[in-house]
Amino acid sequence: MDTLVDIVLLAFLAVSAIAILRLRDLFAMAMMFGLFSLISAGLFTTMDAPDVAFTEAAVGAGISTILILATLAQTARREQSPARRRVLVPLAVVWITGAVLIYGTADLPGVGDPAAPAHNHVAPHYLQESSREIGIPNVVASVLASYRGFDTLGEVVVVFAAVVGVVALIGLRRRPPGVVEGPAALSEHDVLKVIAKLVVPTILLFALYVQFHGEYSPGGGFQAGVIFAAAIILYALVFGLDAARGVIPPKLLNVMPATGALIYGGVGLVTMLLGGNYLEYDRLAADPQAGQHLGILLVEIGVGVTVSSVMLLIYFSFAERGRGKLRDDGEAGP
Amino acid sequence: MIAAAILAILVTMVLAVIRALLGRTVYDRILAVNVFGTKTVLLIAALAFWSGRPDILDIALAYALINFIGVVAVLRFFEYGAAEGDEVQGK
Amino acid sequence: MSFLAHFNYYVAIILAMIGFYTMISRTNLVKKVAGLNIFQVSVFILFISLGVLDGGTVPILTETHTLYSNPLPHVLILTAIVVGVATTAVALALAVRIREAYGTVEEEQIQAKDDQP
Amino acid sequence: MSALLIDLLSWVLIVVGGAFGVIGGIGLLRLPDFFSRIHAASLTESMCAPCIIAGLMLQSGMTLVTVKLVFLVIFLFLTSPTAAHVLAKAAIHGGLDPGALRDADAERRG
Repeated sequence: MDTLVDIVLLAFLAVSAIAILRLRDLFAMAMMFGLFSLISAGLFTTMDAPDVAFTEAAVGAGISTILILATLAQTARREQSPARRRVLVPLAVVWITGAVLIYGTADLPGVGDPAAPAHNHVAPHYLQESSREIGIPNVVASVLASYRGFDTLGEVVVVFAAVVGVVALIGLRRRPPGVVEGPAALSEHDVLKVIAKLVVPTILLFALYVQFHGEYSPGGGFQAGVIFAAAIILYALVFGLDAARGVIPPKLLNVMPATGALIYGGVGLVTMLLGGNYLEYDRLAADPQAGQHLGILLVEIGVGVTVSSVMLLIYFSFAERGRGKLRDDGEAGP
Repeated sequence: MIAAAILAILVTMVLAVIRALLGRTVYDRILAVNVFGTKTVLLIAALAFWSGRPDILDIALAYALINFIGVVAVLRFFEYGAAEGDEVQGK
Repeated sequence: MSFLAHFNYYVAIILAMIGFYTMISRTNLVKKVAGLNIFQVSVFILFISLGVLDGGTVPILTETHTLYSNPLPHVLILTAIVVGVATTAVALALAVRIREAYGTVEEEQIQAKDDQP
Repeated sequence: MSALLIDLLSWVLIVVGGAFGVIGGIGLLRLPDFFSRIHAASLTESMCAPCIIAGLMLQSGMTLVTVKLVFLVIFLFLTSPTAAHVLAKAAIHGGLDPGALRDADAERRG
């Protein structure tokens, strides 16, 4: 049954990827893109990777699709046919590259082969020693936050750098006073408003559960941060940008990405001051396992703060820019 | 027996994907993607029981949330009467 | 048997090539970003496939299971997804700026405007 | 005895839910215009999901899993009809005519 689900989902993926390639209506393409992400997240679930599926569902199907839609609202809704069609050269390049890669798979071990090199180096150590050294059941969380903690710090800094890039490019412009918000498309959907009021707090609560239960079930700072941001984005979609920006004071939101990264890095410095190595959580408490718990908790909070505020800042930048469009030329944009 | 449920869900997903590809109007596509999303939620719930690891039910919950937000986002940015070309009139 | 054992790799490569083709043959910048994302997902699938273990289960330790899939690719891909969306956001922000500066996001028209003295 | 009964009931619910799902899918694919499709999709949808999830609940008994399933079904029950409602409203605003099919039918019959 697992194989069947696997094959059907992979076939769906290929079909929707071809649809993304062929659709000229970019709104339809964005929808197929959301579908593509949903399917791939389902695939990760069948391949025993719930943490990855969680992240892909929240990030790929949620945030990426919303960002593509927001961009389309500010650029063009249809793809134009180019004057001369480039087909032959790209096709040749793609077929040759694909053939070489397929040839390369001949040497790869089969999927699920226990003798594969990937299963015989560090992975057994993580799986066997994690419960003794770290003391939490979710091995993905223990590898993420403890064994490879320094690597994850790097990822958090990359996410921080990305938001600096986005804000530098399309920044948070101050709106001139007296400009009112453009017509909100969803303002007359009363049913949606009521349901959104019920749903948004539930999502926020769920985000907290994901954040703090990540040691025992799929979840953690990355997923929780994205879900938290998604709840506020839903609020912004239904009640307008100004209402959503009132939820978190802009000054606080602007310092949150850096704060999260600093919490993460600060934990490392504290462990050094306590006489250990960088991010060696054992030193944080008398009992090494308690120290690991505390360290992972703090680090995941740092990740959650950074990721949620970064996603929100990116969305607000796009939406604010789109509103500027509406005022300038009244043409595109919500 | 859960296998039967998984099969039924997969069949429904195939039908929804075909509708999403055929489209006609943008709204048909949104509808098909929405149906596909709820079916994925059910598929994950069923798979959780099939594999005996109910931990992964959390993912089904996250899915349901994101699916809803996705539909609202599409409508928000699509606005009213904004379709160009043949997409809306096609019947 | 060998075909089924390698099936995931083949689909990952097909997806990568569809994404690659979208990037080099289409001129619309937003579509190129979508192609880049397809390519990215194909790499994710390849990595997660490498972590699957026959008879293994979700890498959350319990008393009833002894075989677990490899957690390392999960960690790498989990962070890669979040970094991926951050870079996608930068690319889309660039597209928005290009549209403001050139009035279009089609590569050919941008080139044509650049070529004008 | 009661264990067998609960098992039986759960299977019946799951099969009925699956059947509703497939019927909704066929309707989504085969019906002639958007408003009849949304009817098929959302009506059967709100039968399919609760049936299957109720079946799974009976399988899991009184555990944390059931609590999660309850949340799931409440959430789906709130959002799924809302999405359908918003979609239909947006389609009407977007210029789709709910009566188009009936008018065409009347015209054909003369």
